[in-house]
Amino acid sequence: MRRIFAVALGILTAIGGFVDIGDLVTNAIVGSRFGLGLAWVVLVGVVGICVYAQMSGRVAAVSGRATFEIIRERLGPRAGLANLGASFLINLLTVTAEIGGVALSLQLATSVDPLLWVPVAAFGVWIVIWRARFKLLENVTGLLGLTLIVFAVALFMLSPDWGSLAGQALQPGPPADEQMSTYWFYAIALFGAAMTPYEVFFFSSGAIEEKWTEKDLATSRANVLVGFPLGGVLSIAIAGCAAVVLLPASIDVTSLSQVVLPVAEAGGKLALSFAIVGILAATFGAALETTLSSGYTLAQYFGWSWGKFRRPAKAARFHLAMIICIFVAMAILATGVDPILVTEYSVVFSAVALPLTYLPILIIANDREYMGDKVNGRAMNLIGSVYLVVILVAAIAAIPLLIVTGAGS
Amino acid sequence: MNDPHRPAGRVLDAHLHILDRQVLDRDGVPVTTVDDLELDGIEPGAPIEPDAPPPTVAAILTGPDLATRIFGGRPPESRHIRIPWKLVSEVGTTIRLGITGYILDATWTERWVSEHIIARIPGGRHDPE
Amino acid sequence: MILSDLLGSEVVDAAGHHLGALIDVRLEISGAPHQLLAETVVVGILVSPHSRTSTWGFERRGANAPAIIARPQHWLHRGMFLIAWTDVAQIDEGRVTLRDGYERRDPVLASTAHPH
Amino acid sequence: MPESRRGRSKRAQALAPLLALTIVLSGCSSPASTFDQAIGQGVAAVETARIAVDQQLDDRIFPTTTITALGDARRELVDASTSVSETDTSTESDAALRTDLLEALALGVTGVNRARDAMGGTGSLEDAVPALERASDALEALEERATEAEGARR
Repeated sequence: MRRIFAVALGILTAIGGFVDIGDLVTNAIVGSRFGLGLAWVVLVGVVGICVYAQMSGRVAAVSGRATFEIIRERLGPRAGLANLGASFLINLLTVTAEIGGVALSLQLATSVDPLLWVPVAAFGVWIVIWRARFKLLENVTGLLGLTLIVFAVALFMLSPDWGSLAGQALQPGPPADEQMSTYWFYAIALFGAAMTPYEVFFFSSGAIEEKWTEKDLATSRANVLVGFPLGGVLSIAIAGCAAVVLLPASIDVTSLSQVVLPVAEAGGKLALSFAIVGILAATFGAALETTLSSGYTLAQYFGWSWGKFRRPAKAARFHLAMIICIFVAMAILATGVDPILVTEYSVVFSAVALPLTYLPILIIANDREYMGDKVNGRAMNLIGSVYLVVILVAAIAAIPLLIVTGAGS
Repeated sequence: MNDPHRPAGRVLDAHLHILDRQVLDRDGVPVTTVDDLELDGIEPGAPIEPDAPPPTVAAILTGPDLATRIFGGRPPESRHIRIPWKLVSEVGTTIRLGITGYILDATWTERWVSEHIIARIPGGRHDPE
Repeated sequence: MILSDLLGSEVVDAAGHHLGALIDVRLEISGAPHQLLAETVVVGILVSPHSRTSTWGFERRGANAPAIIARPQHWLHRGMFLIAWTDVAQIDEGRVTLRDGYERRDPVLASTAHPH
Repeated sequence: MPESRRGRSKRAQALAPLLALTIVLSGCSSPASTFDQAIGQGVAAVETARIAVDQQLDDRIFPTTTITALGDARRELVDASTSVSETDTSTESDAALRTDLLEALALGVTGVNRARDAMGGTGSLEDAVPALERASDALEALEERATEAEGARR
């Protein structure tokens, strides 16, 4: 019973934890411009994050080594540092976007200027990281984030023309008024939103925080293989809602208030309150995860003592680094930059940085000195190799597409 | 003793198995990463006598060695932070030391940040709730 | 001497012909016993004729999975060999000279499977 | 934050100088494409405001969310007007389009402002509906005109 509960909890938190500001915004934008024409990318991204998280979770559980320790060990200090720089900056952008997302969702509930909410959100993130136990932090935000299921419910309540939605999904390609390059630009953004590296840093370091062993591998596999795909379904539902309500009114999504309009349309105030709580929890949870991830990456590269299972004074540089990150994120938001825009950039750059973080995991998952007889099987290596190519292509194409499309405008 | 065909002990490659790995202390607390290794018994520019004893690993280097390994150059002799190799108890996927890391030079920044900043913030010395 | 000063050095034979780059140093934990671990001695150097980059361990364990990484690695480091330390005549900055009649040995590491 | 945040293309330029190059490369700097983009931005904002107002009249949405949505819509409209006013034109028809476009966007701002005022207790929300409808019609007409002009240019 206890075990079933643990698995169920893990799956639920994985669903809630999958969706963050990046998924919310990118899916809503894509839905409002392309309908479900890019739903296949979510599918590709979800399988990718399953493969990636499953491998790094297994490496962490079997060898006790977290992802960034392995990146440095296998790629050496130079490539490792380039990787750290890129991952850390993207992480910082994501922290900024998530804290901004918390402020924006509080604005939806209060209509108070988000700039005033930023310090509150930032302090909230810090105090939870400083004081709360890892398990608690993971479970509460994950479960509250589950209220985002309201987007799936709303999609049903809108009773859309399922045939035309399916048509959009099954015949991928840009609509007449959009360019091919814009279509592919958003494909990469969506891929980056689904496969953000911070999720993997957090997942593998979390395995060590919770002292996983080989016995926990089955649980971890269930979390990943059930939780992430359901999170992907949620992402498609967000895009679907935008496709049904916003696309016909030619509303290109540029703000969070537009993302929740379809939910209010379908289910009124009750549904809207679920959506706002869900967005708040998902962004707050992701703000915690990304802040922790910036601490994890730095500490693991430099060999500092890290982890929430230690008291802060025993992982001093780790905590100091996170405090600095939160301050920098606040400073960026204080310039008045739109968090939605920061989000759009962070998901694209996530796709750019992905190959260097993915490659070492694929290598170590095959290294018997680390993994004993728990190395990748043939099937896993086949799909892992396919994704290495997919990730490389997406990373190489991202920047040129960003320039050609003017960031999708 | 050093015929590679008949190894007398465990054989490993310095770059592959030691460089850039985590150094943990007796209690499993991270101390640093292996930024470089110091080898004793190699005299650059001098011919090696056929019967000279082989070089040995003297110390793990950390601190400024990371920067010089990445950007080139060499830190002054006094700036090296050394962890003598004789403190190492085990070489696996990590390098384990046989002592507590808290007293080593390699952890002085951790101690400084801990004492001067983190421990002064309320709750810094307590376990999370 | 620092390990990273050795890594990447050019390796030449006694006549000065280029043989490749030093990409790793082989150690053996076998010297005089210490309190915790026996002394770790240098027993040889690994030389790759075509590349100075790291092998990510693929050459030395007969590792071949996943093929998408292993194949290019095997190709990049084709013809890699091990030189016993007793065959090394002199170390200079960025250059290692071997003795006359040095022997190219098999670089594959005996399995040291040892998860944590 | 709402007043200082700007519309998509403007914000992009502010975020990274690289994007200036970007926009030149993608040909966004010609009057026609600036107008196209402004029309799209205006339509999206006015339609958002209309949905939010409808939902408010139906009592399906929290007033705080309506106010936020209206604020976001106004920001987009103002931003679109700014980028249109700052565009130089080289033909009579482009200049005329600019004038009409600015007028239509101003109609949108008027409608949104009327709705915001009503949310604050001044006037009634129903009054905002016709104003927003007029803006929507005007923008739609301009959209057709811009498409025709593009056809003529080709």
